[in-house]
Amino acid sequence: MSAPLNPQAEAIATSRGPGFLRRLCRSRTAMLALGFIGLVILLAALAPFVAGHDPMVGGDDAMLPPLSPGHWLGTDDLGRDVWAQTVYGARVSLMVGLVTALFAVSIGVVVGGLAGYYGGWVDTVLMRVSEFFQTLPRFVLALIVIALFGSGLWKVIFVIAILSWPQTARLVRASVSSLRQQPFVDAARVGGMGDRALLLREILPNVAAPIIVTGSLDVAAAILLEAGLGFFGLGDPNHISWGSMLNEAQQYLRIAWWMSLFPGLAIALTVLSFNVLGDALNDALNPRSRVRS
Amino acid sequence: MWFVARRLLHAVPLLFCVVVLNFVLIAATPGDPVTILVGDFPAPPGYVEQVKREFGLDQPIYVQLMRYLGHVLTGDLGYSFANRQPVSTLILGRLAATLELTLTALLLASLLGIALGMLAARWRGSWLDSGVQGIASTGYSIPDFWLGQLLILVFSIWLGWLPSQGNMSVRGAPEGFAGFLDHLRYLLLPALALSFRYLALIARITRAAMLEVLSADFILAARSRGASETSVMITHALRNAAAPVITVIGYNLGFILAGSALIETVFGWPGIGRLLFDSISRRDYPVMMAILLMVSVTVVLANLATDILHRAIDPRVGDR
Amino acid sequence: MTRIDKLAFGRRQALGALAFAGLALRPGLGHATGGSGTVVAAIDNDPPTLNPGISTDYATGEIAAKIYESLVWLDVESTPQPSLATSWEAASDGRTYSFKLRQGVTWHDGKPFTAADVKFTFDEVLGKLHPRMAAVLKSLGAVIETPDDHTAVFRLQRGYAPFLVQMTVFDAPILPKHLFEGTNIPAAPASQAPVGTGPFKFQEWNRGANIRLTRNENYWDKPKPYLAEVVFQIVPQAANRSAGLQTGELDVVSDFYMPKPDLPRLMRDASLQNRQGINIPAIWFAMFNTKSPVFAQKEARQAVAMAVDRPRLVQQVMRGIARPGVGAFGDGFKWLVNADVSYDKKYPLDATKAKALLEKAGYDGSPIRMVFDAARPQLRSEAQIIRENLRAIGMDVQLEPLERSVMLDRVFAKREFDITLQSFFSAGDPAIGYTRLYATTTSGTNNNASGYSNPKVDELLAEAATAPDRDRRAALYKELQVILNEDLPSLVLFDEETVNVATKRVSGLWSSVDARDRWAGVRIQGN
Amino acid sequence: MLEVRDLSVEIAAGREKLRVVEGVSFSVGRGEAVGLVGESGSGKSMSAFAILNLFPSPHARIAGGDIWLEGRNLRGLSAREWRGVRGAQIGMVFQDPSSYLDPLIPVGRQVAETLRAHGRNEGAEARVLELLDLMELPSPAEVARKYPHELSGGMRQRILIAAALALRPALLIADEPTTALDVTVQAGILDLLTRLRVELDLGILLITHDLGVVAETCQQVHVMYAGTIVEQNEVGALFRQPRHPYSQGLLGSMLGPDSRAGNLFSIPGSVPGARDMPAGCRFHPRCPIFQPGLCDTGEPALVDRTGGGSDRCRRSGEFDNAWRRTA
Repeated sequence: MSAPLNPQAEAIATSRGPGFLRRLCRSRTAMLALGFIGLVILLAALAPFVAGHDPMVGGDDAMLPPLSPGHWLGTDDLGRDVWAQTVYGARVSLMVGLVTALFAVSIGVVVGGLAGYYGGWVDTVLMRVSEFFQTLPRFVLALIVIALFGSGLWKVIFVIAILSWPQTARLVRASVSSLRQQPFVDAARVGGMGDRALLLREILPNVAAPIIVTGSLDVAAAILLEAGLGFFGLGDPNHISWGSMLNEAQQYLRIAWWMSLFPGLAIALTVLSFNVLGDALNDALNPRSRVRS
Repeated sequence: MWFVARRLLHAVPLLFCVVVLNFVLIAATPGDPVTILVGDFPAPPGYVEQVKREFGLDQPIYVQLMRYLGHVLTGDLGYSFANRQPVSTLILGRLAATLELTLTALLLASLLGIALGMLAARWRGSWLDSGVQGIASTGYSIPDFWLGQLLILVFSIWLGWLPSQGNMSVRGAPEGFAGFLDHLRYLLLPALALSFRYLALIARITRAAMLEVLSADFILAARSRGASETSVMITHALRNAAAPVITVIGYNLGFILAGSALIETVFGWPGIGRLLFDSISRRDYPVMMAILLMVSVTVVLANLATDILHRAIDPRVGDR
Repeated sequence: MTRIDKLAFGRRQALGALAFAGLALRPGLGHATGGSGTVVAAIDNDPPTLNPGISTDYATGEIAAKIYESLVWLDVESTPQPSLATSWEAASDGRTYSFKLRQGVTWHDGKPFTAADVKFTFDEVLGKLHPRMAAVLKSLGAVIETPDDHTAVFRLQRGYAPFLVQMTVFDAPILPKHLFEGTNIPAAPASQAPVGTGPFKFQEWNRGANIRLTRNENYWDKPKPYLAEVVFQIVPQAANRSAGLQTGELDVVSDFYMPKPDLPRLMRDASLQNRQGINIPAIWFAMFNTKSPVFAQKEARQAVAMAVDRPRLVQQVMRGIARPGVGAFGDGFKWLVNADVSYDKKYPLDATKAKALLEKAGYDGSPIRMVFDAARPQLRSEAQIIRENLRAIGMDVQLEPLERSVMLDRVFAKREFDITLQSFFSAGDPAIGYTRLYATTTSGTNNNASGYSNPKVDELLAEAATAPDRDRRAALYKELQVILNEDLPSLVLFDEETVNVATKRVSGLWSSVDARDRWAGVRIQGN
Repeated sequence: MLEVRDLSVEIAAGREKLRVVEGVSFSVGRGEAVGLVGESGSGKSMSAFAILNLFPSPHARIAGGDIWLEGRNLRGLSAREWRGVRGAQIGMVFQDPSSYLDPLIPVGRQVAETLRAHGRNEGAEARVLELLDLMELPSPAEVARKYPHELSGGMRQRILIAAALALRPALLIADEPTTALDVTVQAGILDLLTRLRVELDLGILLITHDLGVVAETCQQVHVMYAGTIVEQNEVGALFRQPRHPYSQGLLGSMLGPDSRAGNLFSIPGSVPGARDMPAGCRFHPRCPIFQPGLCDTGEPALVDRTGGGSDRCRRSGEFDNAWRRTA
């Protein structure tokens, strides 16, 4: 009945091996979420084959309700197929979500790793910087930057990534600085391993668990943020995105609710899936503790 | 007291950076604010220069920054040329509406969130728990502006129960309690839409914190002394779970304020959030800067207040 | 209410809301006598100012038109009618206008209205600060003489056909000299809390919520005005402005604030009335950058004309409330339309021909930048349809919605665009609003940014603006269309058509061509 | 006074039910200290928790047996009656005093909690000071106002003991009371427990993995392995001659005063989980004198041996030290 001396060490120890996958697969919601994400990715990848219509080409059949012949989710104000737009919109949302999370996690790992490993003034400076970024209201700032500098897919990704890394950085820093004191790290150092090798080979693999979890949550947050920008009419006009679909649907709420319903559902379900997956990953990687935001 | 002073001191450079960043960001953008003043037809040449002089836009950028910093320190947030009003007046005029909306949403989110989280933790694994967890995941995933649209669609358009725009009856609300009720009708939908995300977050954190506390060793110890379940809940569990919950509430205060930009726009709520959106499209620099500053300051102050509160609850904080 | 009062109110409200008691703290309603009822009209936002002499903002005009007056007003035929001027004479050369001013008119603060106010307004405000009039008055070299307190004489250095048409409250409101003289006019208190001669007095401005006007008890045209109060309610979401009309929360919504998608439904609603089609002409057009590699060739522009489905634009962008473009000046001014060279004849929809023209122009498939103001959702729809149409003939169109001031900079200052989507308001005469679309220009915003410069066109435009005789003007404009419909520096997509909607309880609306004007005679039943 | 008979504890894991304690019997008399010894996972703590019918996990429950306390069988009590027993008749002290004290509440109030929980509100404060004094804490009034993090580990453990003994229970269960403490502090706590046992005529059930602690403190000792008691004896006798190879191994791994780092011994392998319990003697996979056919069929019973004590080994008494034979 003895408690482990270091719960984190134990949690990390358990994160390896087949137990993790087994635990993940046991969660029915996680499997559902994973399934949905898979479906969205598949639809996005196969968009030209499954859309049935060119999402940018409309015609005179404007605002047909769902279940109309040839347009089972209806058409929008310009006669474009809502299903085709939703499927193509998935491409933008996924891209923004995944690329942003990748950026954010990369910056976060580097900053958090350096801060946590070296400590001292490096830590102080880097953490002050990340604290500063956390103080900034993300959505407001993204809104202003995009409004001022003009929209574009890469600008959106860049802005969201720049505003998303601090959380990962702080998490990585916490893990790294506690790991730094672990015996196995000491052992490696005594064994003559350099700082870089130590960070890359011994420490980082051990903070992989929290990184994967925040990464998944970052994807969800980025998709949501992009949708907010799109809703404000600040999405990339040359790509169809769920957020900008909602923006266009706004003025037709009364007469064509389906223009709002389907992209909104797509956002909600996709974000939900990534969040659920993140939670499940967390539970599976780290059964003893829960991530606090 | 020392703790508060130290935290305050810590916040100063943060705020300074926020001010500078805001200024640099906005100053570095393309486009000329003066053009927005010009209407549909060509402006007379002298007019543009006059406006520039009037607002100091003809000065070099660092002079503008110094001037701005000086003004901020003296509480002067500048003059909005799109609205032709001092920014502080403009913001003050909108503050009440925003505070009302955000505080209601926060209150709603906190009360419901904590209640739901506690219930879920108490009956862990029950259908109630699953329900709360469902709400928590959903609430955290639904775009709040879309939720606002759905609420309008259902409660305003289809059912016709509640108004969808503004914060009071157009033709003058009734006096007294009836006026309060009238006002409530306008407040309900936007407050709900704004609070849902935070309700979800708070419910989730409360549940997790309660579960963690309930499985803590000192709870077992209290039970071993014969303490009743109610007493265990009240003296130990609630108090210990409060810290993370308060942290989440406090740290999200500023973000609720920011989130109200979308909700205020969807519901036509005459607050700061909508003012922000209007100033973005009008490129009203001083107002944008002031609002960004205000939200950032709120975040910093909310964090500060949270830390202080945290310390009041937990004697360990600040001793390290 | 002075600004100090409002500040105090704001604070009180802020504190009140904290305690949830602020809900009961509401501004008292104006209790005016002699009129009855309140009409609530929608606007979309706080206006930048309530001084119509320095802004052409739509909301400023909407509100100021009830507070201020001008020398004349325009009836639905756009014919000038007496307002602050009881009569006027124009010299035969079109260069001298003499106005007899109405006597016994007072400002809302009780001071008498005199010719000095007129002279001050034109010399110090409109001539210097008005976005449209400053340039006009300067180019006309207008000098105003006031032989007595009730006469104002305008001497122009050259003729200007639309002079009288521009003497409305939107372009030439008469402001009180005693409140503005010697002040920094944009920042003057009277720019926030206006004092006019009109039927309604400014009462209060609740920022972000509403602006209230009350009846002017001393209005010169007794027993008007009939209403006790006019409220301008700020309703930012377009969809909710139409909802407000149906629930009865709003009484009047001007076309400018009307969401087009809702119009067909509102026009069927038995509790509502509307006025469609009578408006000051305005055109929406696509301007080509004739200095860009692609559109330097006339054929490329003509190809676009043949590819763009104008009727579909009307249907889907304007929900059918517009008329497809027919030529360089639209068809808003019926007298000048040249049917022989209309777009319908010259550019029927034909993708094959368009592709051939494009090939002839040597288009190499390079991307086309289409620039427009991001804040206007209709332009976004318009751009999407045009992109679709042009993609069908092989053009690669990239949309660039830009924040307004950036757009103005990109289009009019830097000319970094291939196509830009714009709309111009005629302000009552093609010479006021449309000349700038084709005349050679070197600088300034909202004019001919296409780079198209044709001395013949410049000459014809100048003559059309000054010729006093309408038949002569019509001939000139028809000749212009022959050239411009062929050269196509801009492609007119459609002519705006307005629909103003109000509840049936309101009567006496819309006696002027501009729906915002002439509210003295408005009545409301049942409140 | 305390008589535990045939106690079993189950943990529900999904649809499975795992027996973590199986047929454990022992007794504790007034003024007597009884040790329950074993490696972690042997079920000793679970047995202790079962006496209070209070488990750290909601999935654990008593599956069988009786718990007699001063003539009353505690099994079958209602939840309310159980609460009346806890703290009042049985006090409990835990392993890591820092985690078993509420960090947000001054320690004095936590001691008083025992009194308040049983309705003794009057004079609670004075009683708390008295208790703290009894625990040999300096300036009790000051200590009572402090928060747990302001006290040392030893002081915290004294607070826990004070809280457990506030109502003068007849029995104190101490679950690894010194494991988390420094060696020097350990001795103080053990001395205190011994003193309290004598002064208050207190029965103590001491759960530990450390035979040294038992040797110092207890009269009787029960060695537990994989949920069962494998050997029971008086402390002196057991230390002199352990019969079960497991006891012998435990004793061998004890860090005696003469041991050097070089001859540190530990039993290879680990305690089997309840899920994969070996057939026959539960210890046989780790046993140095495992005899196929004898040890891996049928579970051996706890057999009383001549000369006192009992054990569960079929080859009991064959070797003085089964481990030395192989080593």
